[in-house]
Amino acid sequence: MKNFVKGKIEKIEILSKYYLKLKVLLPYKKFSFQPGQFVMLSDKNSDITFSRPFSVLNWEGNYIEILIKMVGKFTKKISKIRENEEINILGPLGNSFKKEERVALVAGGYGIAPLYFYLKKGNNLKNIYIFYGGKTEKDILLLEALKKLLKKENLFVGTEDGSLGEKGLITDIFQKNLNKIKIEKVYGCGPLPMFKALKEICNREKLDLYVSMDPIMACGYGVCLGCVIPTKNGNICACTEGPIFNSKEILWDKL
Amino acid sequence: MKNFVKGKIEKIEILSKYYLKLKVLLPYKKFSFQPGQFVMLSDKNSDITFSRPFSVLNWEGNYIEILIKMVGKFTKKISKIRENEEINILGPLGNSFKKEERVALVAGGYGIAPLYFYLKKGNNLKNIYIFYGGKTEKDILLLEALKKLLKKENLFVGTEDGSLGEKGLITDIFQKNLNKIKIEKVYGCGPLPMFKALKEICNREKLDLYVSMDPIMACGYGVCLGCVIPTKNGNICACTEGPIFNSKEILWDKL
Amino acid sequence: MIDLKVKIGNLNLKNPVILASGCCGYGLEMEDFFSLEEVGGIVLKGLSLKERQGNLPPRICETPSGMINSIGLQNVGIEKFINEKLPQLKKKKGVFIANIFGETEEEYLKLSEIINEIDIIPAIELNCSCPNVQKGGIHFGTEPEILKDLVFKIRKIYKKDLWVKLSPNVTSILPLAKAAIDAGADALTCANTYKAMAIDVDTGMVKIRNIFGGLSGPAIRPLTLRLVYEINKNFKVPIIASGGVENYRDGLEYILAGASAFQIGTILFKNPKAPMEIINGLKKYLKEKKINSIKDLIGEVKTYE
Amino acid sequence: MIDLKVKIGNLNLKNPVILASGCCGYGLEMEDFFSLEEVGGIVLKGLSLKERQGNLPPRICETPSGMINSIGLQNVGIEKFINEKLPQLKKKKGVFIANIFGETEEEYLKLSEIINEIDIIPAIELNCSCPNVQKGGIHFGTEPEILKDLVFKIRKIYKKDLWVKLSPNVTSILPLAKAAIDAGADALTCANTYKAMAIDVDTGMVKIRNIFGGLSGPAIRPLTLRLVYEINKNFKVPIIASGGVENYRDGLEYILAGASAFQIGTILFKNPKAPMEIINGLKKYLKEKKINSIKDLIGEVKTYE
Ligand SMILES: Cc1cc2nc3c(=O)[nH]c(=O)nc-3n(C[C@H](O)[C@H](O)[C@H](O)COP(=O)(O)OP(=O)(O)OC[C@H]3O[C@@H](n4cnc5c(N)ncnc54)[C@H](O)[C@@H]3O)c2cc1C
Ligand SMILES: Cc1cc2nc3c(=O)[nH]c(=O)nc-3n(C[C@H](O)[C@H](O)[C@H](O)COP(=O)(O)OP(=O)(O)OC[C@H]3O[C@@H](n4cnc5c(N)ncnc54)[C@H](O)[C@@H]3O)c2cc1C
Ligand SMILES: Cc1cc2nc3c(=O)[nH]c(=O)nc-3n(C[C@H](O)[C@H](O)[C@H](O)COP(=O)(O)O)c2cc1C
Ligand SMILES: Cc1cc2nc3c(=O)[nH]c(=O)nc-3n(C[C@H](O)[C@H](O)[C@H](O)COP(=O)(O)O)c2cc1C
Ligand code: FES
Ligand code: FES
Repeated sequence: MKNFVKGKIEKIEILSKYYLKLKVLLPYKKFSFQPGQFVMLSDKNSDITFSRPFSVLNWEGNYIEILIKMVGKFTKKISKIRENEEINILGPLGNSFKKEERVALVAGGYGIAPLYFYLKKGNNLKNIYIFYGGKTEKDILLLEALKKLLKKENLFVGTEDGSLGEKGLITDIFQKNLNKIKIEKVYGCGPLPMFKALKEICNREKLDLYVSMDPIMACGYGVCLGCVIPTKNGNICACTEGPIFNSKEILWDKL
Repeated sequence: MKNFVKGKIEKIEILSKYYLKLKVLLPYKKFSFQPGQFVMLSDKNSDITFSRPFSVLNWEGNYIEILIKMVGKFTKKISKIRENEEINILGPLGNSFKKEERVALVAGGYGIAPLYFYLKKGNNLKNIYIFYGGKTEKDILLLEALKKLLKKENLFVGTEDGSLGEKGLITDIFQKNLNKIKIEKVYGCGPLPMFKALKEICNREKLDLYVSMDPIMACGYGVCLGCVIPTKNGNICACTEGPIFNSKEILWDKL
Repeated sequence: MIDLKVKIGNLNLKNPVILASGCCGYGLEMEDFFSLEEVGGIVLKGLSLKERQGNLPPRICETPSGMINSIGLQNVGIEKFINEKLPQLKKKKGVFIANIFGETEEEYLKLSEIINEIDIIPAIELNCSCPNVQKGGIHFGTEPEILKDLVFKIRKIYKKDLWVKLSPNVTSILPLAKAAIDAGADALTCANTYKAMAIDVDTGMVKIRNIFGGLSGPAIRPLTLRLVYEINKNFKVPIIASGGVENYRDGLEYILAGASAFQIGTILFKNPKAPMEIINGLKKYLKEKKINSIKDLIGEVKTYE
Repeated sequence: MIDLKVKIGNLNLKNPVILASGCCGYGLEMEDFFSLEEVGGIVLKGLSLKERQGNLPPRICETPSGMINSIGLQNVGIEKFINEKLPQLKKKKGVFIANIFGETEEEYLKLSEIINEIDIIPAIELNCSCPNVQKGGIHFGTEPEILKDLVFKIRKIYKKDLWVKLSPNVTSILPLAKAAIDAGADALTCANTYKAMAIDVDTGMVKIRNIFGGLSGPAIRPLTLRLVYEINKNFKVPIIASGGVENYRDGLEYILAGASAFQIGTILFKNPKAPMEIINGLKKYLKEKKINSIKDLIGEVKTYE
């Protein structure tokens, strides 16, 4: 059951030049979110045609948190929203990351959001590793929270300019450290170039890779057919049957 | 010389359910406003195509004040603007009310704005009378300020429901009191029905009537030709040759 | 009692708010937001004889007060529709209208024949105006003679109500409206989307893989409103307006211009509950204006003398 | 050095930013905001042989991301223009283009003859697409044969550059583009406004006294962009785009689609300094992308294979 409701902005926190975190109060408790699921947001003021998809960063009781990268029309305007103002929320939407014993999470940019939620909801994090990369230290968020959740050996951070963690692409760091960790699956969440590199590595290493895709979406609930991902089984809606796909199913060269 | 600049909101004051007052800081002093002149306002956030015309309520040094009735898209959104935010201002625009010794000002609704400014800038207010009307007391603004400027005998207030001042239409109140005052001209500023009644009275009493018209405007500086008033001399732009017209020139039945 | 009922051809609708084809799936997707019988009607996603995968992404992009889509008419095909969707629809109350398209006359005719037998579907909306598909589609909607021929042939086969959805991408819509009416259409849906494109200046790429797509949303409302007005001034046919309705006021513009009902499409993407808000808005408006029936407003726009 | 120069027919423009006819008066009105030589060109308010009072108000209304106008081509007429405006324009630097329209062929021809003698005006933009006037106007712009005939006759009289401004209210713009090119147009302006209407549901009145008007502003940009792209794919003529440009990115969309320059109209009403912002935006874009000349971008949009 999808709910379309007005949430109330409980808190808005500017995390860095590009990122902010919203805490939104839900009007009732019918909601239940799994890691990897997302919501569609819209508001009265920004003159948008499409509602906008955002992963759930955290859900507890009657509120959710959302991590937003300010990139365009809606995300820049939302930074001006005030506490107690209302925002339209549609959710929960999409499929989720299955719980696994031994899994590496590879996150780029706002891709950390669903993976953080995955860690948050996990109970045994011993064999769960996260590889978290960005261009500069400004793109690495929630580091303190991650450190609380994971042992040092399970947390790999990298930046392209070396301003935080190891210097380099996170996929290279992942590759380099593969021999140190024992995993069965890889969950990826980030930009397309990251996926393409990750896919090569996982193919080579015979690891199952699941990726969370982020096509442009208009509705989020399966009626516009704008969000399809070309797969071996045809064009499939990312909002209803995704956003998480088995990398092997995706026709990458048609994207 | 018209200036198109960014003004800074210095103060925003909600006066009643429908009215607010903006105090806007101008970036430099090249401006000079006469009573009756107006500015065009626009902002980045409200998705408007036209800029919006507003009379100058007050101008002193490097700031102007504007009285805004919240009626639609722009005026409702502007009520959410915050202090120190920027707003686009184009001005000064239009003609102005000539200084007269013996004149009655008849104001309805936000029509008080230019007439208040006229009083403010006048030096001898002895033979200047104001008739100020509205639907209810909520539509009567700046009463304290008016009382400071004018003697009691020169200030006539009326509301349709009688909640403030005399009960009745302000044009009827004007008519009724005409014998008590000695005037040569009438300046009117208000809605169309008020003008139509006023025009009848002034014709009958052989009084010169000047009215400030408020057609829909797009540009305010004479390029769109959207704001014309049909007159005996053809269709004339209210933004450049008005907004104040000699009532006799106007082809009222073509409006 | 406020009366929102309208009549389109032989169809009595509870209210004039109809969900537009391609914007509400097979109706079922809307059930989380309201019960399907609440709206006047639901036009199902365009159906073809065979299943279609549609175009490759990107298929949609946002534009000022609107959007461009080039879905390429992806749909499950009539067979799967009958086997998988219809049984579910049969369990619901609601007025379900089939939107059909073909790349050949035969396809249209076969589809009409099949749908004629589906008892819960009281009307077909003929999509002859979709600008997305290279073959077929576009031709039927811009040439009066071809359109007339097609509608005439379907009319002979199809016994229930036939709506013809016109293309707005023409110099004058009147000859096409006339063609459809002369051939026996019960109502006209006015209109489909406007051919458009957009470019991403950061990458230099077209924003829609197929280059062109159809513009919908509030941006087009003034354009489609003029078409509805013109058709109503010239013909007596019931008109179903479609283009840029976001709220009850937008819908009323169409009613006043001469439409008997209006569809809502793009707004559903941002606000799946828009239909309920619109219905309530209409009721409130009529109440305030002391008008008993929305029928009294159809075509009642006033002009200056 | 960033090079914004473009060439339209025989005209060399400083940059591709041109002020659109009917949106910048006789140019002089813009002088408070920038000096007139800063922009690529200024197309003056449409001129007719005789002075015209235009339509009665209301003449304009706002629509989602756009506006409708039905000014009715109010203008001072060619005589007053020459006596009152021209002497002032002569004192300014700047590229001034005359926009002309007539209700008969003779009117067009007489105007062209007169303007041919005005030395500071290097080009005429032929408005054959204005949807506002009942008589004339509309016909010239929608029938290829009539248009060809008109352009051909003007071409014989008028010795300087001739731009033909096309109407977008047609099934296909290509036959009209071809007609204008075949008859000797030096450039095409694509396009004028789209026929539209709006209704005030509170009063039940049409919002424009003339019922119909022309839609302009960002709402129409995706529509006109597709027309520019189509013309560029099919013909070699210089194209001047016109429709919904608000900022440099919108202008670049047109350049990438194949326009050599673009006009800005409606945005001037809200932001009279838009031309300067756009020119600066273009410079910054080229610098960041390390492109020397804006000419290198004309028609360079990339499509998916
Ligand atoms: C399932 C899913 C989960 C997402 N989760 C998050 C999240 O947790 N946090 C977050 O910040 N963002 C997330 N996104 C991306 C987010 O939806 C877009 O950044 C947002 O819609 C941009 O809106 P805008 O109006 O600010 O930008 P626009 O003005 O619409 O566009 C600005 C730029 O961003 C690009 N863009 C627009 N939409 C997307 C998109 N869906 N993906 C990638 N680029 C896009 C545009 O092409 C354009 O170049 C997610 C997307 C999906 C599909
Ligand atoms: C010279 C001049 C001076 C003005 N001075 C003031 C002033 O001092 N204070 C003030 O509050 N308002 C003033 N106005 C009116 C003001 O410009 C409009 O109320 C405003 O533009 C409405 O904008 P909106 O977006 O809120 O309303 P919209 O959403 O644009 O419209 C809401 C309703 O208001 C009507 N409307 C729109 N523009 C006008 C207009 N120009 N006149 C009358 N009705 C209109 C519309 O038809 C619609 O019914 C003045 C107008 C003019 C021409
Ligand atoms: C994503 C999308 C898909 C559409 N699919 C169809 C379709 O399959 N058949 C059809 O006749 N119209 C289709 N349309 C057109 C709509 O039914 C509607 O006529 C049009 O979008 C204008 O209305 P709107 O502005 O309310 O969206 C589609 C529109 C959109 C936006
Ligand atoms: C108020 C107004 C008046 C116009 N007058 C003319 C005109 O006289 N001649 C003409 O060819 N086009 C005229 N146009 C059309 C514009 O030149 C321009 O082509 C159109 O508005 C689209 O561009 P825009 O969206 O940038 O405004 C007018 C447009 C507006 C809005
Ligand atoms: S976003 Fe509309 S179908 Fe997926
Ligand atoms: S408002 Fe544009 S000419 Fe007066």
